[in-house]
Amino acid sequence: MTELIQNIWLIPIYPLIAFAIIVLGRWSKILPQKSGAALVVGSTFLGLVHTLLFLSAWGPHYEPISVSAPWLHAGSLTLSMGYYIDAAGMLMLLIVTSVSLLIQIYTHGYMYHDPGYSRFYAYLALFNFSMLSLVLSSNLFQMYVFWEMVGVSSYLLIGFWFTRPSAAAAATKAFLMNRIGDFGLLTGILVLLYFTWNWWPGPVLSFTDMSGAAQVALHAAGPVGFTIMALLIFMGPVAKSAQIPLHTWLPDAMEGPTPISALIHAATMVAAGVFLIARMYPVFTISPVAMTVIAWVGGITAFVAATIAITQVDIKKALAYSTMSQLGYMVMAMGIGAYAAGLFHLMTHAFFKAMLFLCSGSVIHGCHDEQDMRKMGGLWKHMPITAATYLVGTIAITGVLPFSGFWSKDEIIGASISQPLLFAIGVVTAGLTAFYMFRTYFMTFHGEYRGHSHPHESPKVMWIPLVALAIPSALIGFALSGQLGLPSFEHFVHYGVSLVENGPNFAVMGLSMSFAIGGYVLAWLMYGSPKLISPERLKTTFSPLYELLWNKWYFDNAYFWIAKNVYLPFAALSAWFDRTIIDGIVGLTASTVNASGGALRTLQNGRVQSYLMIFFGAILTLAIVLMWIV
Amino acid sequence: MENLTLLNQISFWLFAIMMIGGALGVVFHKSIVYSALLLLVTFLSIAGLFVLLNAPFIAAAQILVYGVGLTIVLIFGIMLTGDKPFVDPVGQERPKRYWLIPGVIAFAFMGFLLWSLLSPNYNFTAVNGLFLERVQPSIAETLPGVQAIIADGGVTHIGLLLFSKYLLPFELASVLLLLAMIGAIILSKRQFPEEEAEGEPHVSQDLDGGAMEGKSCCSLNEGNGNLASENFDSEKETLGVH
Amino acid sequence: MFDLSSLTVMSQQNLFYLLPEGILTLGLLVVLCLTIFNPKKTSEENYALMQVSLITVLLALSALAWTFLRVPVITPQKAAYSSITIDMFGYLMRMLILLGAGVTIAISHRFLEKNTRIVSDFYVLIMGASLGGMLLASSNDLIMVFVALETLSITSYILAGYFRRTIKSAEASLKYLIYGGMGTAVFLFGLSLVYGLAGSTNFQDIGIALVHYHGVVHPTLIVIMLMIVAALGFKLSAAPFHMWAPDVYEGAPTPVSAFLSVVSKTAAFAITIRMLLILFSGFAEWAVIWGILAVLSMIIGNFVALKQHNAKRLLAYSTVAHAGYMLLGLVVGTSVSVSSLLFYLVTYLFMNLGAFAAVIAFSTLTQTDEITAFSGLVQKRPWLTFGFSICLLSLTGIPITAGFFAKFFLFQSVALAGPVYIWLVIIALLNSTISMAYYLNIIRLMVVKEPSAEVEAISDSAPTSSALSTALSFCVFATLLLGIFASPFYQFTTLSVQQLAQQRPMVISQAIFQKK
Amino acid sequence: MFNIGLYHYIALTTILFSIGLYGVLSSRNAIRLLMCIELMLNAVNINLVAFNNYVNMNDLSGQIFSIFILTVSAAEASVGLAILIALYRRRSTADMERFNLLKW
Repeated sequence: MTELIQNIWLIPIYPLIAFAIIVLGRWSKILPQKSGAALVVGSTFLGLVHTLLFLSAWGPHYEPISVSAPWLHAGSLTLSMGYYIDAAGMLMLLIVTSVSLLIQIYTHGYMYHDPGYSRFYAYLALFNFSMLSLVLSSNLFQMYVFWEMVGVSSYLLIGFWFTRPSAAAAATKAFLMNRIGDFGLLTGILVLLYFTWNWWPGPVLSFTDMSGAAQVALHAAGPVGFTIMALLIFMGPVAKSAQIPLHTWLPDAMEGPTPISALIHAATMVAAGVFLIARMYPVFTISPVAMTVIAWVGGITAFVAATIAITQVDIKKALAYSTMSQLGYMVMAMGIGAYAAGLFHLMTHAFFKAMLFLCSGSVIHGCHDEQDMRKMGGLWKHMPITAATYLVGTIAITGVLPFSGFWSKDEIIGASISQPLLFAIGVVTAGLTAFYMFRTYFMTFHGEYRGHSHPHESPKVMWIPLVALAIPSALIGFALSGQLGLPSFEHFVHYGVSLVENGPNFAVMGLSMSFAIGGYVLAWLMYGSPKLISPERLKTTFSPLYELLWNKWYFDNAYFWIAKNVYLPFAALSAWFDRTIIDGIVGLTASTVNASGGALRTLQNGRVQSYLMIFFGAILTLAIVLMWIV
Repeated sequence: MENLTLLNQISFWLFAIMMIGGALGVVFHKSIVYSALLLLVTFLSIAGLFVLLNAPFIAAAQILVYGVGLTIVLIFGIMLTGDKPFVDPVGQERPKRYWLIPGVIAFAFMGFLLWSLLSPNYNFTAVNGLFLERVQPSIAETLPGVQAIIADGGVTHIGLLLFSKYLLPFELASVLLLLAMIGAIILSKRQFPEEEAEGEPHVSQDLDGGAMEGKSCCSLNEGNGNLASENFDSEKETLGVH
Repeated sequence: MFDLSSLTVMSQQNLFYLLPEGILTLGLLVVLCLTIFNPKKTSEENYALMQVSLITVLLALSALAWTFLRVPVITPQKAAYSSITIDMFGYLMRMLILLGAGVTIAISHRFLEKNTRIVSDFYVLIMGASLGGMLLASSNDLIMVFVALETLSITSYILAGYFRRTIKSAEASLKYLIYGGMGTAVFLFGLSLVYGLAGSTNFQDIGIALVHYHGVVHPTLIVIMLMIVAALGFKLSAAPFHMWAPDVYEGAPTPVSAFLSVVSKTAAFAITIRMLLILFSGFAEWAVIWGILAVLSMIIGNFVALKQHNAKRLLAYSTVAHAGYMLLGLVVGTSVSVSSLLFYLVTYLFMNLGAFAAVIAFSTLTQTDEITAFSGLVQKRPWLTFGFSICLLSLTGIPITAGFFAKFFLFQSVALAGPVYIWLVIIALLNSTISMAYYLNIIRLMVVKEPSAEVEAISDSAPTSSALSTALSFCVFATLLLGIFASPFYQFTTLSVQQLAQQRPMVISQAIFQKK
Repeated sequence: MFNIGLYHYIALTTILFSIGLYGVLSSRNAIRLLMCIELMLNAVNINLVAFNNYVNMNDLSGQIFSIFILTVSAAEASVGLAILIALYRRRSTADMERFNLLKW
């Protein structure tokens, strides 16, 4: 058993080996065309088994394990590499291996006819390697390295479908947005290093010594400097977890194949931001300003993303904004000190959001690459399994009683009760969540089919993962809520003494659930109920066709009235703000850089004598500068 | 002795004026051939200054290398590229900035150098140099360099140094000259035997034939500039890409 | 007092250490003779001459390793009447120059054959330029500096104009010569003033003589500094003395651009560091000048590179930007930062040569080097795309490639030197974020776009030069390896800098190294 | 004024250097430009010999430096002319204004 514990570093190595085999095998044309799935799924399965065996051998107190070996010596700086695993890491490990196992199985069906099948699996393996390495990293520097590698592999996966020009643009946008975050993160790391330069008793930047380092840095930098440093570090998660204002890449990233959306942009990579906050919690917790900023960034993201999701007609975009909103919840939980609740929601969200995305993939696949919900509808008849699992996911995310979202999300809302404004945001957002999720559900699966192709249920290889994911989506929240006599989630995952009251608070939960039910009812009225008026009656009473149409329009008018006066202005405002201001600022920066590049370029006019004039002009200018200074 | 000093001073000013005048002529004379001849004047005046500076060997080398070798090479170059286009076209003035900005820069640079090098508070003798003017002639004559100059104009001394202390730069300079020679041959030879098969690549105006006479090239720059720009456009199409 | 009898016989002048240079000279002459006495110049002969040149460079490299292992340099040694210094810094730089020359020879063969009939003289010139660069990197005397610098420069002018039949190449060459000639003139004026101040051409004598000026604001010294900075900045292609670089890189044959961007720059950095740390170690004004140059280079290099559509020109601006990053190490001037700078140079050699090798491979296939032509290359040449992408990612500074570690070491060493320098690091980080836009754009085009017409035209049977692909693989491999196993190289650079510090005049007592 | 010393020579070389500089920056003819570079190098030569004479007569290293400059600048000038001739073959002009194909 000790071998299992000592060799946990093998978990990321399995996918790396799979990656190498696929690349070399396909290159030398030894490997058959469709063998990628077996290799990658096998490697992930090995990883999952290893993780579970490790878990069983780890107990009983689940002490964090940290192993480091020196890696790079640069002057007086020694960087080390190793692994660090604690409950949060274990959680991520379980999520990544299990969710990606199912998604990789699903991918076999989804991508079967794609010419880039093997390439896709190779990228998936590379991503898995990077992600698992990130999770197991023993120090901040190592984590940063894999953080970037995750970015690169996600870049490759988003831009996978090069036939769509928008995919390439989305990939570049995602990468650049993430780089802005990484710029902050790296600067933050350098600043942290600067303040704790000679302090580290163990390996530099290791997570085990982070709390001590935070104290030292606070002492050396003073509260203001320390807060700036913490916020710089927070820039990394802001970009990676698609928080405002660096979030615009996530909806665009939906251009990638749907399994990627499920794996990277719902379950794993975007959660890495939350995971980094968890890992750097010792730094954040001793800076109240930073904590407040984190909480508010999360809260605002949750609310704004939810309002935008209302207006979306592309099923994947709606889910993307939903993901943003849920990530906002997690970040908010981190900010208000509900460490365990945030990670709990991370886990439940990983399951149900991955499943929702896979369902949407199944729908898109079944409707022949149609993503517009206005051209769907009534799919319940054609793809019952997908519809049923989607319903499970929808209920789970909206937080209806026994389903998992109820326990995790409402725990966050409950924990935020000490900050009324955030609490209000949380509750309202819960209502919005229910509304937009059921809206997508009704638009997609209820009513009449509005498209032109012949929808069909997906093959077995695709729906089995859906069912497999539906089970934890439904039950895992309840199972770990502490209500069943089982040990609760907080029992395993906690950060020191909990800063806020954790655990279910039924009064709060009732409130938020009533909001959720309100949202559900509204959605039903708007999208579910036209189904009450059956198409047959429309046909038989053809003379009052206009009237019936009028009636139909009546519902729509009602919807429009409510929507116009209640939701849409705000949603539209959010969307406008999103597209104009945020993208505008980003775009303006880019165009400024571009324009100055163009202006500087005109200096290069091709006359060597002009160059020489600049040469001597520069000497003279430097002379003046030097005389001035000296 | 007094007369000798006076003679030195007169020669210095004579050479200095000749040098500056020649240099100005090189820059400002309309004809490039006159420029080359004035360059020769400058070189010879500099050789004179070298003699005044106790460097007869350098003076001789200056006359041989610059005064004879380089000037002839330059005149060859002038002949190979034709004479006429190098008289700036009459009536077609360049924009003012083409001489104004260089003038400003050159003047500013000169001012900067003069100010910083001749500032009275500092001088080159402050550290450890031996400023001969302040050294007694009797002491000066004990210096090895002075003795070498007195003995044979420094030839032996320079030779010994070149083959001992500066042996490596000397050898490297020989490699440099070899490489420069190879390069000059490669660059300026019209056609190598192995290139005969492919022939000259087509360029809009292949002027190799007319280059020596300096005829056909004149049309490009004489008269108005429009013709030149038209030719320029046609050349653009045949640019090699690599 | 100079005494002629004190000059000992040649055998005592440590000429043993110059074995690599000797081999290089000999090989150069052999290739030249073979070229002259073998007028047929068939393709096979050209290939054989390329092999001879490559073997010469490899022999020189092994001679370098052998001399290094045979007589370990514990303290810096003087050789050839102290014209040159033998120390670990010199060994490192000479190794880099030889590696760069070898890779250049390997990547140029097919490209030359496609574009010109005169192939073998190219190798002679490359070897000559490397010879100059190697002696420049270890020179210890102003005259040696000058002659070695000119050997490097004049051969570079010739190389830039090597395709004399194409207008662009000839024009690039002329521009380079004029700009370089001015650079030389300015440099020499500065050196003559140094000679005037110190009365000697030897580095140690000059260092001791200049000690008297420490802390003095001397206008002559400012002139000297500016002139030397301008000339070296020209060689380093640091803004605002970089203006020649884009034109020359675009016009010159691509292997020459690769050579200039790597070997010439390495040699220039070598002499810059050497002069700075030995001659001018006591003058704080340098930091200001280098700081201005570094910031300008980063900004100009990156901003203008965004607007380029020619791959060679883009790489030219990218070298300007990288010169800016590297100069940060000189701004701080601590031993850690200088050794980080050296490590950056090592990395830069491989990644930049790899990128140029990929461009050469591409333009040999398609006869173009416009960036848009790279679209969809992955479908025709996946391995070329992979190698190019790795080099570009490394130039960007994405982890696990060597470029990231080089940047990280350099930036952290600068940031740790003091709060003032953190601003420089932030500028540098912002710039490397900007640089991502144009580097990734190429990767995006190659990987995710439809193939361009040029790429479509590549036939599957188009031959790939084995020398080129080996060189490219070597560069890519080194780029990946240096990232993961950086430590030994870093220790070597640290030792190099320590030995440099031993050579400075003792009076200063290592003040600059205690700045941290 | 009549006592010729080091500073006379420095002033002289500075002026010569600047004249060369002006010529390089302004001349339209490439050959004239090469001549002006030679002027600048000659200024350096005078500098070195003057420094050798006035500052350090322990040996003649300044003079040797100027010999090297002499040699190398001759090589540089010949290479420059060769390049110019190669360019002239293609462009049939030596006008610096026309050598601006490579830009931006």
